[in-house]
Amino acid sequence: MEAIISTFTNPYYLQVASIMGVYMIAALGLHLITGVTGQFSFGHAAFLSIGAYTSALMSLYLGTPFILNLLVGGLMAALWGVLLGIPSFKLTGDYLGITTLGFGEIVKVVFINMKITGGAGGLGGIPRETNVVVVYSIVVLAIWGLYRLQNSRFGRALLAIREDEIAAESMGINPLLYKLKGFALGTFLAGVSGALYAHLMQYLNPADFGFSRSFEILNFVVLGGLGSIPGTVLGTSVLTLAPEFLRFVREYRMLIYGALMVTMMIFRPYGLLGGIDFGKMFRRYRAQRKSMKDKKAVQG
Amino acid sequence: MRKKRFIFLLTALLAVAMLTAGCGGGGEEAAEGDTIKIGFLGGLTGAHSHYGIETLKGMKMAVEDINAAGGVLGKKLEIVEGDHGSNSSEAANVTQKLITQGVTAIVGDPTTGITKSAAQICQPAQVVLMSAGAVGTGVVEIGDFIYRDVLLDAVAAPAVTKYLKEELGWGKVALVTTTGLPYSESLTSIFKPALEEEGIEIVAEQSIMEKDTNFSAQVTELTRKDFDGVIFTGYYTEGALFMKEMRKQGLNQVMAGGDGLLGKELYELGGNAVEGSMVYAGFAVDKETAAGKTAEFIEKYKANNDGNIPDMFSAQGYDAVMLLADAMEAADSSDPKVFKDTLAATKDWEGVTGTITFDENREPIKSPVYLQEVKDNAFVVKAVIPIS
Amino acid sequence: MFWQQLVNGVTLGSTYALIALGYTMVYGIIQLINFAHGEVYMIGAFTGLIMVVVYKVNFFVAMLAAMLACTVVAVVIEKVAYRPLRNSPRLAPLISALGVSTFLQTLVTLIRGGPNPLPFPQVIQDTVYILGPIRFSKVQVIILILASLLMVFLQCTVKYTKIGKAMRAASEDYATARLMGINVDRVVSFTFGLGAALAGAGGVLVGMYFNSIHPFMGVTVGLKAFCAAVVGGIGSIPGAMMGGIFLGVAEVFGVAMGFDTYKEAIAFALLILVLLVKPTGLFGRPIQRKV
Amino acid sequence: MSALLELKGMTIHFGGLIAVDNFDFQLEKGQVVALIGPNGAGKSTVFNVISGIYPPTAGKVFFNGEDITNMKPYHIKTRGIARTFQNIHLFKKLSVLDNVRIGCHCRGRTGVLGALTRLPGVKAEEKVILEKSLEVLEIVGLANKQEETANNLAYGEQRRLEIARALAAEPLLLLLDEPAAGMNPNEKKNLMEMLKRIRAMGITIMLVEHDMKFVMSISDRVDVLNYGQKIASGTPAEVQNDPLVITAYLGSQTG
Repeated sequence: MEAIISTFTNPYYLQVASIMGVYMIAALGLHLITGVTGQFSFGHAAFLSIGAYTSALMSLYLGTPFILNLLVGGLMAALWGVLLGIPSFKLTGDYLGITTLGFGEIVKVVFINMKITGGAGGLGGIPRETNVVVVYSIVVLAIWGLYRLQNSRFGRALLAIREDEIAAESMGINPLLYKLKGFALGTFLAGVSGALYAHLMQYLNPADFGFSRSFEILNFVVLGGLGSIPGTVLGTSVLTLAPEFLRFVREYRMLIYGALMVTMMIFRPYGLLGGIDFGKMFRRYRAQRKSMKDKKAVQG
Repeated sequence: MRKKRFIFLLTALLAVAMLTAGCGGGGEEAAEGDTIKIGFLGGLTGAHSHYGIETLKGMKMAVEDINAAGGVLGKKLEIVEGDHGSNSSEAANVTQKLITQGVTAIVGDPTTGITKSAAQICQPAQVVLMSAGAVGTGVVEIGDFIYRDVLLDAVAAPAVTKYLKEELGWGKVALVTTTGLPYSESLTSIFKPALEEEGIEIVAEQSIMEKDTNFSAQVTELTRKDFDGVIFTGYYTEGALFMKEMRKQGLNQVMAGGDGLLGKELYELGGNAVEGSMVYAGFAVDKETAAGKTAEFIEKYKANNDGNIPDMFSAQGYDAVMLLADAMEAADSSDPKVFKDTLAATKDWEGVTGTITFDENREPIKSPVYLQEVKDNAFVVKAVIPIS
Repeated sequence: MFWQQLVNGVTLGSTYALIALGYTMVYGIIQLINFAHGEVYMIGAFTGLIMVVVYKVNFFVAMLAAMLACTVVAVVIEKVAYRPLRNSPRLAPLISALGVSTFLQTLVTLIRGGPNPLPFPQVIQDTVYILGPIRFSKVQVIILILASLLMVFLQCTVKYTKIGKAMRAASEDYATARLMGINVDRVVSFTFGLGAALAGAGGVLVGMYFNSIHPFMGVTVGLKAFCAAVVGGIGSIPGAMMGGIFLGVAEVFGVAMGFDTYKEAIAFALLILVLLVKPTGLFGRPIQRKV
Repeated sequence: MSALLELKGMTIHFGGLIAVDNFDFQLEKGQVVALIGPNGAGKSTVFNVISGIYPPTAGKVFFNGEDITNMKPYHIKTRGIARTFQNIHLFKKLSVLDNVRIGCHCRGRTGVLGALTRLPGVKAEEKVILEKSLEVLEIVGLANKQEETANNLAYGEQRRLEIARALAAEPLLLLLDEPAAGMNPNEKKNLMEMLKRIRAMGITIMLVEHDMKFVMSISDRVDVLNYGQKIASGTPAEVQNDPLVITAYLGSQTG
């Protein structure tokens, strides 16, 4: 018993769990953009940084409540998401991907050059407000919201765009508008995640939000199973924990990490949970049980 | 088909469970025993691993020396390594892990950014953090468990500027900064008022990027300016390549900069182009001037590293451990809450990177400063500048 | 001043162009952003260094060796990490490419013993020529000549050889090319190899020019070269060349105009601008929506 | 009484190629009209212009008296034109039911907030959509396959799903692009029955089709396109005997 309690109070585990949750929120945002709507975004970290800096500056200079800062951080990221999306969404696939990547790098350079964010020296002294409870409450909220979204008229429109944009358009869906809405929601989650990150790490540096971080989040989503919420959660968990467990292999760590990425893709090109539909499995299971019951009833 | 999927799912879940179980082994409390644990925080892998590797080398040498002489308070020192792969969010995890592993102090990280985020964790956990490289502002202000043993540019740079003006007659300089590198940006912000104070005019300001190799555009911009020398606030790699480009474009001025330039790579990469360029640091690496502990350290380092000279990271890593050990001895305790106060009281402490005194703000003051120039593929002391 | 900066820009741009060609050819055929291409370029530079330092060969032999080594590496990468994913979802080979990229960076760091730069020996006595207001270094001239020769060689290969025709056919319509009896696997391997050879040459040239190479040198250069390929119009060989030079010149003039602290953003800003105005790049063919 | 759909002087160029040249066309409410012609005659292109995927180079499209030229496909859809595609464009990885539900898109209003809150109005809307979807799946005979992934359907079933998806929005005009392609005679017979039922629902149908027997037995009128130009128009019997049409299909006897 004591061991269990100490596990839950061990600051190292709490720290790792918090970071994992923070990334999960960002990954869920990217899941909506790439997994559900099918739009490539290689600059997701930029939206994290926008949310992170916005909320951190609010905490430092305005002293506004944490919840408000989270919200505004998310909204600011969404605003920039829309501003980027309006001109960019006439591009598709890799072109859109590389545009978002470029946007991410530009945002990084702008933060390096900004005075109020402390430039390259970074922004420190941010109060520690984020804890495991806050993080996982938001994770649960985000998952709940995404499930509802995906199983609605709105979510189906996003899925339609992913599957076949021309057909979606012929079904009466305005692709640009829906892509923008999906992107705004996804970047909102990224912004909230960034705000949580800022109040967890208490220090921000533009260099932490470069393209390698964007690709890291993309990895979470793709390796877990593109388009699947359980997949995104699993992918984020495995990949944020992997470095902690691979620590014993020391300098070979990244070698193994890289090789794992390749092997994973070769053996599971749709990701760990790709192609597995839990909803469908559940419905089938229910139907099966029902028919069994019926059979029994008949026999009885 | 469906069975296969289930099996796969099961394996996936099992893998996660195993990983989580493995987690349990990670953070065992250190048994209060016969060793004192000191954590190392830095990148041994990733883009900034060079600094981390060098810091750890220095730390290991210090631990060897201490343990050979009987340890601290009768106990052996032990280094617990925490590699964060040059990734800041992992760095927070690693710091937290080191603390749960029962370290009394952490030495690291060589960069200001990660030091700041680690300091936010160490301060409330009441573990001493001794950064062996963070020179940016706002580090020790985080709390009274946070220290650094670097050469404080705020003190050294003005003294060196004065020397450049008075002894070398520099009146106009070009100032080159590595954008995105906190060390360089902070040093530039110190040099600017210092230059103004001495009446040295900054005729051109250029920015370069870390890991960039092509500086032709910036140098071409300098060709139309008239100046006596270059103040270069970045690291040795870019410094060497920048000077090479200057020679290619027919500029013959030398450069001067901080201890970020101190490394054999400066003349290995720069060759003739850096001949005469100047570097200031808290310790001298040449044979004639280096004495006592510094000379011993250099010799030992060279013996272990194919005759290469140590750079500031290894030297500061060595001193960091030594400083901590001496503070523990003086306090007669390995409890960070106790020995942090004796550490703060350190005065005229002789290390391999110079003589260190912590001032009332716990900032290190090192005196004197050695201005060294590159001569025939070696650093040679040009001037010894006392710091008042 | 203007002319000098132009020379600087064209030299820088021609190294981008050499790498951009690899991206553009591969993308043209299998629509894959080969993120490991920057690492192939890095391996080229290191091979060149080993040849010069350990085997003491002259510069041209070192360059040929680097080209050969890169070709082998790229063909192996393609076989191991991309070919099994030919029919997978679009992001799978991309993630695989990122994995390869991480793997190679770490591998070279391990072999080299750290990420910090190694000096590239001065293989060619670098003399400086002065022409009016412009200063050329001999290495600069060599880079320009070799880069142009390699691009002409490439253009001829693609235009006049049998395998070149197969490449063009495969890039026009992969499935039909396969039905027409073209061994597309061989074509893809050849394309990877050819692109890698150019990147390898680029690695040695850059190593020689700047005298410094390190295991992470391929990351930003690779990204910028990819930008160059997209700006020029992906799939277009002249586009990649022009795109590379365009970006090189733009970067240099950006710095000269005082945007030096924004240098890393210049390539990306241009990329976005070009894409918004002409979504398929400067030399790309317009896409017709297929219904 | 004005026509439901009217094309005036429609011309479409692709680069130098003239795909459709000065094409006039009228469609009355309740009619079934077929557009036929050899491969590459420009039939599908006409569909793509009506449904808004390509803008015409010249000419006008009127629907229900409204000028819909240059409107976006999603706006045209809301006016009451639904279509199927020649090379099936289903949402492949989604279930059959979801495919049809997406077809109902313009009949709903739920946005992000509605989806999150699931207020009674939203639930009611979902119920209507579900009922309508099941109804059209019943019509095309796919009601027992609603949970299946679209990709797993047989070819003929996929064609029928396309029709169901188009019907889900209760369109005024249904554009069918080669609905019988790839079907066996039995399936074609079923399809014909299905189209008759759809017509009975009061939906106007315009179709492009290759199978002459199929076209002749269902259409009120047949228009013939050749190289982008209308060469004949009339009842199936008239068109069948038109010498120009015979030449276009069989090639000129004299060369």
